[in-house]
Amino acid sequence: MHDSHTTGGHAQPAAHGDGHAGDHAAHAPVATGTFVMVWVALLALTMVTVAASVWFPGKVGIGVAMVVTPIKAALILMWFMHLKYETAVFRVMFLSAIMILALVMGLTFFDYSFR
Amino acid sequence: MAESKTGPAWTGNYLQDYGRRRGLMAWLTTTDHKRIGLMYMMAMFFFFTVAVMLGVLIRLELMNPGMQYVTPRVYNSLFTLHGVIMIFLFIVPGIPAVMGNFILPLQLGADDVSFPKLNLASWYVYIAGAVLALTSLFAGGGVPDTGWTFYAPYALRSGSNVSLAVFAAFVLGFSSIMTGMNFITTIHRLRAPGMGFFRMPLFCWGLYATSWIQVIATPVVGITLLLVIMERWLGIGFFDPARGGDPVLYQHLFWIYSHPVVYVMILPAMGVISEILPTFAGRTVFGYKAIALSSMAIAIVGYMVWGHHMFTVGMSDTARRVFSILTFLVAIPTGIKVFNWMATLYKGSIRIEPPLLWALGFVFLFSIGGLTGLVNGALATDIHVHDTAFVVGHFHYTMFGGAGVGLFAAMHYWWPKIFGRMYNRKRAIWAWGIFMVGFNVLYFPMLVLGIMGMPRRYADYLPRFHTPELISTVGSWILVSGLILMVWNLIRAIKHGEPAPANPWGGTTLEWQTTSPPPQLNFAVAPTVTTGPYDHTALRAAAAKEAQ
Amino acid sequence: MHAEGGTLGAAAVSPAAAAHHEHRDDIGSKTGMWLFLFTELLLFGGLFIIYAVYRHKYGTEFHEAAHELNKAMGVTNTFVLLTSSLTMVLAVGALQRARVAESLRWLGATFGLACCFLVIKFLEWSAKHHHGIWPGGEHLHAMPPGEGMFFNLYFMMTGLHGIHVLVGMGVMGSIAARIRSGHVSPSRYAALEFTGLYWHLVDLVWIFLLPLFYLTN
Amino acid sequence: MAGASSYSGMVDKTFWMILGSSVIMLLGITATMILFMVKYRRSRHPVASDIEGSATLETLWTVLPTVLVMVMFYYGWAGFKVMRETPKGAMPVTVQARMWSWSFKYENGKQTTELYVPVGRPVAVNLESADVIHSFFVPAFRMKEDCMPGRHNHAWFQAEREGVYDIMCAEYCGDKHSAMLSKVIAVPADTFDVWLERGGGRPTGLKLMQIKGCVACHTSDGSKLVGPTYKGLFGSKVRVTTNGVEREVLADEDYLRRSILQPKADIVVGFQPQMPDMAGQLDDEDIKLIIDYIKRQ
Repeated sequence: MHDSHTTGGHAQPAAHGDGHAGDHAAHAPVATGTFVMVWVALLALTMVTVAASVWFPGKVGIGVAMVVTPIKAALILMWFMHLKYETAVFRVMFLSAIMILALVMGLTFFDYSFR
Repeated sequence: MAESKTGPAWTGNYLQDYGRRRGLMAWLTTTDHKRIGLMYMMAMFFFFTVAVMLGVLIRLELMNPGMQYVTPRVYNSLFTLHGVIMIFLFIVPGIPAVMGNFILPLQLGADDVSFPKLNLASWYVYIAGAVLALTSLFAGGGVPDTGWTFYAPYALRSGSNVSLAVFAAFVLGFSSIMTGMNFITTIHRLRAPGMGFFRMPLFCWGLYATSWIQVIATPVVGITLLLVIMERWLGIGFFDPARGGDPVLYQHLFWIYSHPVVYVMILPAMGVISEILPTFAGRTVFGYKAIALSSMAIAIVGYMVWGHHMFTVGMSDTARRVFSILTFLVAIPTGIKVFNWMATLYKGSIRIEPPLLWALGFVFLFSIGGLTGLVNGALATDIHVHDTAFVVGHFHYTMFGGAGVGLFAAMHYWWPKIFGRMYNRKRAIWAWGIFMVGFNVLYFPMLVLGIMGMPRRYADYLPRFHTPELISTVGSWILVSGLILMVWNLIRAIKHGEPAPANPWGGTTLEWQTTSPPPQLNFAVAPTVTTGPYDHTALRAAAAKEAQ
Repeated sequence: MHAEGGTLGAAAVSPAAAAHHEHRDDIGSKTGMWLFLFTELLLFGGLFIIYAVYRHKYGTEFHEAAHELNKAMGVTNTFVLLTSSLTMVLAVGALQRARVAESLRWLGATFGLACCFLVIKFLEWSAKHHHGIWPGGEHLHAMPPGEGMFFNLYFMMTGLHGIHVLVGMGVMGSIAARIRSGHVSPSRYAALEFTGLYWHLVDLVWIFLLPLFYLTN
Repeated sequence: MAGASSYSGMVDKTFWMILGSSVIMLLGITATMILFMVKYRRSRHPVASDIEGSATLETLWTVLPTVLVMVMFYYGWAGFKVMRETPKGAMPVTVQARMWSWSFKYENGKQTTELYVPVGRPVAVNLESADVIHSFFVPAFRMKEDCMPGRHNHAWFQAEREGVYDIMCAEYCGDKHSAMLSKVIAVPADTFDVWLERGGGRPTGLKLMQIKGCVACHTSDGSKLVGPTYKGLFGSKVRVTTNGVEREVLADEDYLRRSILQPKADIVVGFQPQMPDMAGQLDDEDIKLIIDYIKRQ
């Protein structure tokens, strides 16, 4: 998987598949400052969750965690994992995978919530 | 194109040795998707043969009431092995790994799949899983007797070799995931110039939907099976009621994978049928987009219906209703496909050849399978037929009559392309006829038995079930005769068949543009696409010219 | 049987077809990598479903049991992993900018933080083990079903996560070697980028494990 | 034809409705297929026409099946509703399933191995399992619900006619799954009342062992089934595996009691640990009776 040698043999023309012009997907590197800011945000959000769980144990703490954790995940996905800079195909794929997981979990709870 | 042996890539066909290694080693180290497809085919047909024999033994034991040949313990192992081998080693990898591997890159106009090495690795992982499964028969506590579903808590208590068998299924899941990842990437990246998604052959659409299921659903069962092993080793209690666990949760997780996976089995078969019908009707397919999108619809809705395997386990009544209505939704895209296939025959110019007969056999048998599924989807009636021979009959109509027959149709359709030889037409038609008769004599009585109240996985039964059981056993002999004739005919063709032209059936998709068998790099001239996949106008013009 | 030139309109000779040069499809590889990440996500997804079901069933016991976990260690480990994610993106960025030595340093830092994570995890686990809280252990066995479930889930989920951390470290090691040997370079850094994607996924999973286990009280 | 249970007729009606429309559809598809094969074969129809599709037709065969399957769903759901709503005042019976036998416990403590029920009165069954999943299946009544270990499922039925009906286990449960059979015996209500009043009180040791299914796996004539025989057991030396260590123990009262309450503690060499814990199913007095019975063998 980590191998960028893909198809052996004679090359496929560049302008097919989902292709857009540059097939080698070289993005301009994202500025280091951006990453540091994302990192700071992640640490801060973690602090918020921890503080909420210490000061408001129970419903509020859990509620805060339920709101903040997906935001942290989104920060990692969009910046660290570059989804923000990829073509829409990747975001659609990712969303589909997550939706399926959410759907499956939701349907399971049609059983457990109504027992 | 048949004559064009002068392309820059031409080095002979893929069956001949090329590269550094020769003979067997050349095959075992190949990254050629065509060779890997054939390697899958050989391994799978070995296991298919084994599992068919187990099935025949099951039928033999059930011919008469009372225990005749085996003990109940052995009988339980027989149906467990029959299920495990057929599901995990034959029908899940079935059409994708064999026909998908061989045909997909050809239909896309590509040299190979996106990750050829991963493709080879998936074959080795498959073999490793198979070896583990076989080891589980001989090592430790004896042949697994849990049924292919490994239901907790029985699978946690059984003294047989469940852990190893479960681990084998886990490993086989990996192989399936690798194939799925490869196909999705290949479809996204390696379509020939001009081939948009909506110019892809419908077989590719079937594989695309299938691959997504393989990638998204398989890990769920993977972790579930690992947890079964942990439970047997460490007693973690997730599924063990004695530790506060919930056996129903095991069933949820198991079916979250195992229901979508029946679409892994059937969608590629539906794709095959969508290829064969337009070719032999000599016209374009009716409702291309409807067929393509219904594959995706089936894949998605297929995730939402697993609960119908659990209508009697004591799920909440709300969940039962929700899963029942969602189950009926799957029937709609399936119906769309069948109706579009019928319409594809309308005003065609039909040639009756073995692949077409197998395809029509698919439509007939799969329709019975699908329609009996409605009985299982409706709550009131499912309660009665659940876990009876009716379900066994329904399952075999969809999976064997559907996915299995789809694979046979694909083999008869692409055999000339794969081996460059034609099989005997008359014998193929006889084999088809015998198979179809045998199939219905074998499985139709099961539907009747289930309605009479005969539970499944019974080593012995009450005398009132005797007549249908006897008829069913006789059917198994007819079916196997048909199978033997079919396989013999196909194998014989590899050596003794007439040489096949590049396009023996008048197909319009890209694989028919290259020679039979294809050269090492698939196409002497890389194809480009300017029309939809089933445009017969060029073929018709050529035929008219020839006639003059 | 059929006329030359194929049946799908004109089959043109593509100029690229004639040239045999090594083919690279980084977007293709990246697609494959993401698909692999989905399988990882769903692998953990199965465990998340189990967690959700038992938390629903044993809410009170889960809260009780969560008290036994060391919150400070959990939070520290979160900081460690988040920081390792940062050093990882910096390693990729440095390689993109052709600063090979700097990239290796960041990669080394990531590796070090991963080690740090595992050490803390090890201390935490051994403290639990010391008290007999261990899958199959005496104490865990004797707990009420709900609390036992919490700890078994804790060990299964953090255990599976820990295995992923170990694998990630292995991959980082081999990538570092390949950067040194020039197989992974500023002009072909996809392998490092994919290692990063994998590493962020490991981080992502942990972000969810933190509130599910450590902050549940 | 009225069914054997109050709702079996309705289930059958739904079944025939679905089956009828299925047969019509199957015949339609098959006939169309054959018709097209004959009418449009190349010799008769040499030039095909490329019809790419028709929005009208697509809509038609999306909408019509949708309506049809929703009707089917409705009937399935309506029937199911009746099956799930236990009428008030139904007679409760606890069904205990284990590998591989059934027993039935009435409100007054009476226990049997066959299920006696009054005709014309609803019976609420409370389903339990001592070990693995079983499924309580009475085909004639069109009823089935699983017996899950660790929880209680429920179902109900009302026998409409006198008669003897098969009970089968429908969920695979091991070696003798297909032998896990019993009967529902539907008798007139007044006969039933008399029957229920008789034979209360504690059963004998042998009777208990029949009710609890011990005899499915253990014999008293020396033959070996799934578990060891009782013949000559008491006072003999038995080789067992305890926590993975093989040792020899004397089969005294303590040993027997332990084997009944915690069957997985000492596994007799040569057998599988398949016996369910009987702790919740027998009280001290029951166990004493059983041990006394075993002593005499």
